[in-house]
Amino acid sequence: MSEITLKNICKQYDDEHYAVKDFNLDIHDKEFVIFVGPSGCGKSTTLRMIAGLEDISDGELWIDDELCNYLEPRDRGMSMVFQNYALYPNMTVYDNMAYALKIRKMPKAEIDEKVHQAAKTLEIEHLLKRRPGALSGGQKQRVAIGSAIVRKPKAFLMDEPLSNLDAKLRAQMRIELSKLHRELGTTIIYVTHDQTEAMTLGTRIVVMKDGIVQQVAEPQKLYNNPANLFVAGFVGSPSMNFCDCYVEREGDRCTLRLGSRDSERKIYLDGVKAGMLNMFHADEQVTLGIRPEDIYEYEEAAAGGFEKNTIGMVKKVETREMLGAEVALYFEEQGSTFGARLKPENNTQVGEEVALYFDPDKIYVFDKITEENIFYKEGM
Amino acid sequence: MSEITLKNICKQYDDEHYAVKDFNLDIHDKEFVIFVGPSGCGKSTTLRMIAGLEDISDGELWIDDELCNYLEPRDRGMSMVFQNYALYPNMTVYDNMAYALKIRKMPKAEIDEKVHQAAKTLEIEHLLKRRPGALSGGQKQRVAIGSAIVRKPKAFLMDEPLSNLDAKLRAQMRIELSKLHRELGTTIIYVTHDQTEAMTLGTRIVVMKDGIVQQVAEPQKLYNNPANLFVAGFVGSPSMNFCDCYVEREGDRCTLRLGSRDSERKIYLDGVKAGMLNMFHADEQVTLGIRPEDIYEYEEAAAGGFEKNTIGMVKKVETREMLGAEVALYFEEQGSTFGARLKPENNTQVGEEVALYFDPDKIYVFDKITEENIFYKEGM
Amino acid sequence: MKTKKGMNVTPYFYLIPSMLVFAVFLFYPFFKTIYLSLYKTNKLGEAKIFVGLGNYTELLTSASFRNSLKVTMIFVVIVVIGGMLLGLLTAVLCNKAFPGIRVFSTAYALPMAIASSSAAMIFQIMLHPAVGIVNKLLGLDINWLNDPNTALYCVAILTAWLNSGINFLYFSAGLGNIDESLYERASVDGANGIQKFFSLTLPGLSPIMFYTLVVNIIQAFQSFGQIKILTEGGPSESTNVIVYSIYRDAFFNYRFGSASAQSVILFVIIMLITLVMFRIEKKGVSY
Amino acid sequence: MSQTASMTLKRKGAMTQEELLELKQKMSAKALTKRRTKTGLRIAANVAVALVVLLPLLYALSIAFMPSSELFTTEMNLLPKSPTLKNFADAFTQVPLLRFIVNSFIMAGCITIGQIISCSLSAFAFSFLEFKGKGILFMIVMATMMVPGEATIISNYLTVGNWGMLDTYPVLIIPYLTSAMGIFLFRQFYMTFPMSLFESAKLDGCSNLRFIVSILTPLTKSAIGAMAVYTFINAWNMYMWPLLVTGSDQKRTVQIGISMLSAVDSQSITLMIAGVVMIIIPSISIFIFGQKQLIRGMFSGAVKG
Amino acid sequence: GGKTTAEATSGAAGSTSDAVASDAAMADASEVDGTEITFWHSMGGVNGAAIDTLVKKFNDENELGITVNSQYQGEYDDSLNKLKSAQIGNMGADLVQVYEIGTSFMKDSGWIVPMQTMIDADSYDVSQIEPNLSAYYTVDNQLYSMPFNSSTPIMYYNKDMFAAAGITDVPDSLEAIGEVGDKLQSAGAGEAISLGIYGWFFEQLISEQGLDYANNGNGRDEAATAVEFDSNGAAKNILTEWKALYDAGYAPNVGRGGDSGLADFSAGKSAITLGSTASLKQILQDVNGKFEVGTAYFPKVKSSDQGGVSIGGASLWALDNQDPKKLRATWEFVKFLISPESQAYWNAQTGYFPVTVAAQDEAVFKDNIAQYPQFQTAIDQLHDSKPEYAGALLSVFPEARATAETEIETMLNGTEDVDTAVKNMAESINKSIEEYNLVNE
Ligand SMILES: Nc1ncnc2c1ncn2[C@@H]1O[C@H](COP(=O)(O)OP(=O)(O)OP(=O)(O)O)[C@@H](O)[C@H]1O
Ligand SMILES: Nc1ncnc2c1ncn2[C@@H]1O[C@H](COP(=O)(O)OP(=O)(O)OP(=O)(O)O)[C@@H](O)[C@H]1O
Ligand SMILES: [Mg+2]
Ligand SMILES: [Mg+2]
Repeated sequence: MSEITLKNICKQYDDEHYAVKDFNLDIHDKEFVIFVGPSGCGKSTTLRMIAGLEDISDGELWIDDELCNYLEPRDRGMSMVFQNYALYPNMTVYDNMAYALKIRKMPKAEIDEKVHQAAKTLEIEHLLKRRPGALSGGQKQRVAIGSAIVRKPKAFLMDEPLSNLDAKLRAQMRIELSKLHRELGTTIIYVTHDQTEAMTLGTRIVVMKDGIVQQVAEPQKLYNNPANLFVAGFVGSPSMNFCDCYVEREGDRCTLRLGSRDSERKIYLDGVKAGMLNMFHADEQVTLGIRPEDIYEYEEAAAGGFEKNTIGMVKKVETREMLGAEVALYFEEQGSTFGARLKPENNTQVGEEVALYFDPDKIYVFDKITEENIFYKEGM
Repeated sequence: MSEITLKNICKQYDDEHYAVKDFNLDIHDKEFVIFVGPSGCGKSTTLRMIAGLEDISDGELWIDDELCNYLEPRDRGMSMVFQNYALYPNMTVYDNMAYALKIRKMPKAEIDEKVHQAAKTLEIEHLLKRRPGALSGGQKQRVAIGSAIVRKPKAFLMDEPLSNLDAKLRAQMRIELSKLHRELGTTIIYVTHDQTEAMTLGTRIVVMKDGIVQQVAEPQKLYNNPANLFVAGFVGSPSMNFCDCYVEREGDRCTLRLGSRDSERKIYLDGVKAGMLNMFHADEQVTLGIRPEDIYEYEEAAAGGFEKNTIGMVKKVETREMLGAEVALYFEEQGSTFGARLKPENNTQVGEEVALYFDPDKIYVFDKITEENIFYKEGM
Repeated sequence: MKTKKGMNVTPYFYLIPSMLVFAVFLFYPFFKTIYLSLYKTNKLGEAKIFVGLGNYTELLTSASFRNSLKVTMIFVVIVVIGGMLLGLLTAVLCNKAFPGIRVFSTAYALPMAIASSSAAMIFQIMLHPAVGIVNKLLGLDINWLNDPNTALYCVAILTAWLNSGINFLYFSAGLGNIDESLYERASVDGANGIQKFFSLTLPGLSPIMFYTLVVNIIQAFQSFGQIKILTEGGPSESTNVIVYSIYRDAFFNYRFGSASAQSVILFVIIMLITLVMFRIEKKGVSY
Repeated sequence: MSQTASMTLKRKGAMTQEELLELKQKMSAKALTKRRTKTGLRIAANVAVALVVLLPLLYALSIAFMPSSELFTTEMNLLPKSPTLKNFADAFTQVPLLRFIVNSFIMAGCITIGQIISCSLSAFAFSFLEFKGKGILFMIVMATMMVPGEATIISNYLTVGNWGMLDTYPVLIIPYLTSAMGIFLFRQFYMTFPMSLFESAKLDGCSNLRFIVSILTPLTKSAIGAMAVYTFINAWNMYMWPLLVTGSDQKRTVQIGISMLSAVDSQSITLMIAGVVMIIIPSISIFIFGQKQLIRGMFSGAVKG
Repeated sequence: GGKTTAEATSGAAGSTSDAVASDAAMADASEVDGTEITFWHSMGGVNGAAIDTLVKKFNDENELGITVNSQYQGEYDDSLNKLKSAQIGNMGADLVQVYEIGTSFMKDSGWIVPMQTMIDADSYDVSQIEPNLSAYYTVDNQLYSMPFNSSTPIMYYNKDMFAAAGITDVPDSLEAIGEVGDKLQSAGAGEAISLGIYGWFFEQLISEQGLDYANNGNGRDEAATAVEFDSNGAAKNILTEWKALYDAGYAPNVGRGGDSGLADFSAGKSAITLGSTASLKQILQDVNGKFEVGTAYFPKVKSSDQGGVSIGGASLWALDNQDPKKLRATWEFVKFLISPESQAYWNAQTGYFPVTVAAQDEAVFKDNIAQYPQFQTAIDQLHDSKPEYAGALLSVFPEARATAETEIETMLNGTEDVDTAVKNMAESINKSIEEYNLVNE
């Protein structure tokens, strides 16, 4: 069992600025935790503090009930996979994988066995005698992972391990990583900025921004129930569309007017959601969010039965991208680009107009000032 | 008007091996031609031959009815945007953009006007005094394009211009490139290995493999009507699934048996397609192709009305990727991984079984030996 | 400048300035040297009597020249090893940032700014048995430069010191090129400082080490000024390296033919060693 | 840390908040001491090594300020007891040292500029252009590094003598207008230069020379800086060639100036060392001035031969 | 300075005129206006400053319109090498200073005009010149070059130390030094004598025995073809005695070269050292009153030896540039340099002997002697020597000297015994002579 607990962890490189601030997280055994967030938000820093490569400015790091703030990296029992692989260029693949074990003075035979076993798992047995210079990117990646898994560490730390691979290899490695986690059953902490990786690999995702944790949740929950505008915009690709609108009350119904106060483009909300909007007084401005895949053309909206409750936004298509399995249309709304993903059968060309309907069930509303998700369900 | 014609262009770096072989292509004025193909297939080489950076070993290159094989690069009137931007780091953005004009001894005032105009188009007017080192990736990209467009060249040659950008910026630049092409109306020849770029940007796509052109077609046609197995597998992401199957005839119907000859998993084909399979004698093996998005669960298959004509392949899910707007399931078939993209509502977990139905209208059949698409419609 | 055949002559224009200088001031005199090495020469260095390979056979059979070869080899080995070790030590000391690093790195690189003759004058005083600071500091009474057992080492150490400056620069650059994340990985893997040095730092330096080695060897073979001032090849020819021997024969002993032959031999030796090293590098240093 | 207090950890019930705080403080104090000792040790080691490395120079500096009688003693004389500037003054009056310094600057400066031009041209051809015999020509260039200088100097003297150029600035400079080292260094550096910039320039209609002047040179400043410092110092330190080809004080260089301080039969060592110290100063200044270039530029690309 | 030609010629002297095969003609003094000549020298430091003063004085004061362009050309070796290279291409100087062991080389070079030619043409009075100095440069009764900076070696000793050891008789030979060695060393000397390994000392020690270095009358009757110091036992005597001093610890190896013993002496470590007369001033400056410096004659090998010292230093050679005007100008300049006035100044500045006897009457000279009474020893020693000990002429002298030094070093280090050392020395030098003669007839 290995439990990692971060308590109010802070990191300051200089006196004013926090790279990471008040980071709290309990990582359970066998978890696959993913850190995401924009560049410079402190993901790597946090990971490196756990590994012991960076000093912890404040807070406590507990590993298995032991306070580890000041432990040397080598005594923490972590294994790290670096973004650039960090393979020792002068050693063969075998020696690279065996290095950590050799240092720990493990018997030769045992090393040999472990290395070969790991190599087999990763299908790199035939490469053992090569040097890293003679490997392709994907092979290097696997060697880096191999060097980590021979060790049976308390946890794997991986910092954007797939970022250097091309799309195809990445997809393949993603699948293998997933398998690996199931087979080894070791805790993994994983940093990435790739949406797909975050959504598909982790058991929990930690979304960070400017050194502060925004939300910690399981992937699908994060997608469906983002805590705030930042998380909503960050998770999901292509990302959510946002626009301003005004709240208007009509009985127990609630109307959102897009754009100006007297706009005719309205969305009607009923029930619980409408209730939640009670906190706003009439004509208050909020931010509306809708994902590209939740925008439909009339027929589908009619099929879904919500064509009445939503606006038929008639828009001129600015760009059209045929993606094979679907078609993406982009149009302008309140000065920014709105995207919609429609069935490939849609044939609207650039310059033509199209009427679009938002699925009111899939709409998000954010407070204009706190940027919080009004519909956020705690603990979901 | 600028028409570029490549006639039997060949390139040999050494005596045995062709980097490009018998390349034939007519590029019309204002076209946006895209070269795709796996790494090392000769895309860059072809582009560089057009630019004059590489000697042409054999064949003829005509630009506007002029034989250009031996023309110096600077006399061909091409403009090239390089993968790594190739901005002169020692010059400001302004000077970078003005450089080619200065060399051509254009009057100062005229240069100034052109640069400012191009900068305006690309919205980089506020950057003109900076040096490339102080720009973000997307800004650099725009400067690189700016340096190219000031010149009003006969054609733009772009070699993977977006490959260094992150996904978000890439999507944004893609849209801008598309706009730009419409506005300038200059011929563009574009190399990429990105599916989305290829599908969305070009008026025609040239698919290459090992120096040989496989197919030249408009994007959607390429997607729907690939000439052979290679093109089918290469175009589309995630890529098409392939498996072996046996042809069986039952009257004017044609059955494809998946896997072994006595497999129970069959697909029934009618009409034209069945007729086309007449060329095979019974029990002959062919390769079947199906895109991940054309695989469905029972309900949808039933809704589409083809649940009878196709197999319910009951499969254990090996990997599951929740992508937000859809869910990808991967399973094993004949030793390779099959992928299916289903509605996000699907809740099958790894290890559970699921019954899958192929849409028989979307099935492709390839000759086992020539790898040609049996259903290929010439000239479509 | 491109012709139909794609043949291009412009590249040669860029080589003209260098090649011209080389031709006049290196190739021509060196061919003359080869020519002279086949002759006995008069006091003015003019070829007088053709002896074929006579000068060479005479040299190769002469005990004095064999001694020169031996001395040169020892000298080169000490200079190269000493200079590289000192350079490595100083580079490693200045590898991590700490207060005052600029001052120290300047200090370590300074020896390269000093002419060998100036350095030799300073060492002459320092090593003087009676008034020199070295004996005084160490409380010894050793006649460093006049004892055949120590003279060669003194001259070699001086040369190593002179070379250490540029070696420091080479190695600093090399250390800077080693990926920091390798060290991080090693510390996560559990390596201590010494293990890191031997399994990361040294191998990581190997490419630049190779380059440095080649340059150092070539330079060590050609060091001359300090020997002329400090020992004049003595005592008992114990510091009579080939270059000094060439100098003496050419400028002192009226034997230009022999000096030329020695030059050619020296050239061949350096060439061979360099070629061998490149061969080894191809096999060994794969970084 | 106040926030920590409000949080309880079920698993660590055995420890009170105070104990926890104390433990943390103790551990951070320990870590701090450890780090300080490490830095301290590093500086101490550096001071020790730097002293050894600099000893000859410092001692020379000290001697230069000694009256000669203080040098000739069997007692410890690390520092001058009665420092004097007489040695420096004498050195300046006996020999037109200033003139020599100017000459050396002219010579070393021209050589440096010349080498930068010729070497960058050659290296440009070797790394950017394709032509027949490139490999062989490069090998030949490399081989020139191995020719012993003594083997060529007399012949070169006769050559320039026949040109009637003795005792002029050009004759000091011309034979050193190029160097294999420089070509090698630049080539290594250019090999890491993005080829696409060259190609881009070509498409822009730029000629090769223009490319070198307006793009390559500004972008390889650090290599040029490194090369310049290295060449300058080497030229500054030349002795044999300037001695042979110059005669008058008007063209003599500093290294000869130093030897002029040495008199047969009545050598004043303190005087000579004072001279040595004075002529080291310019080269050291150049060196310190260009050191940053050196460390950065030299061989940042020269890893593979 | 500016003596008129008339004055100079008036002191006509009897001299031979048959020998020299030079066709060099000298222009008349009245024709040389505007002539410029180049003078190469090897005088650095204080000596160089003295030369510059003299040259400047000549340029300022001579009434013939001659300009002398004096150029320092590096040490003696460097300068001679440069001359060699220069002469191949005919780019040399008009007057050049060459060290004594280059005499033979210069004489045979074919580039020079013997001084005798000009002396004869100008009827110069050679008796003015110190005979013991001119003897060295005179072959076949012809004065080939003009002695300029000449010195002899003398013995320097630490008077305080001698007093402390209670020695009153200053030893006159290596043998005698050995006898007082113990006394000196127990009186506080680190070593009795700091004896540098210097070929010149070796040659002097042969000459002190009254024996020849080389055959054919020390190379003066005819070009030497072999050394003689091996067969006449001179070398063996020296080496035996030297080795004895070394073994007893009286004369440790202090290094090669003429000044290698001086530092120990100046530092007060050794009681005795050998050195050139020209080193006197520097020694006094280095000692700076720490103790009293005494001077004595250069030691013999055994006290019983009957010989004398020969001179060292350098002389001035006129080069044959086929230009009568330049030759005349050169000669005028030489005459100026050896004039009593110049020589007295030269002596006072540098410690080299005045070449001209009359210089000793000059006030400058007298003042100098008063200030440095030790110098009298050198004058006396020179006068006590006979011209027949003028020393050897040998074409390969530079090499021979180095060979001697190397062999002495090797012998002292104990790798070779005395006989082998002598044998090796002789063989090696003979071989060089033979080879030289072979390619240089
Ligand atoms: N060594 C350092 N010194 C000072 N500031 C640093 C240092 N390392 C990182 N930072 C700062 O700390 C913040 C967090 O950096 P960190 O590397 O953790 O970001 P990240 O989330 O990993 O970003 P990316 O996705 O770009 O890797 C950034 O603002 C960065 O500028
Ligand atoms: N200078 C060269 N010398 C020899 N072979 C070359 C050279 N440049 C390219 N090739 C070969 O020519 C073939 C085509 O190369 P090219 O660069 O055109 O590929 P590409 O399609 O652009 O690939 P990528 O997508 O990786 O850029 C490759 O097999 C490559 O190895
Ligand atoms: Mg990071
Ligand atoms: Mg390419």
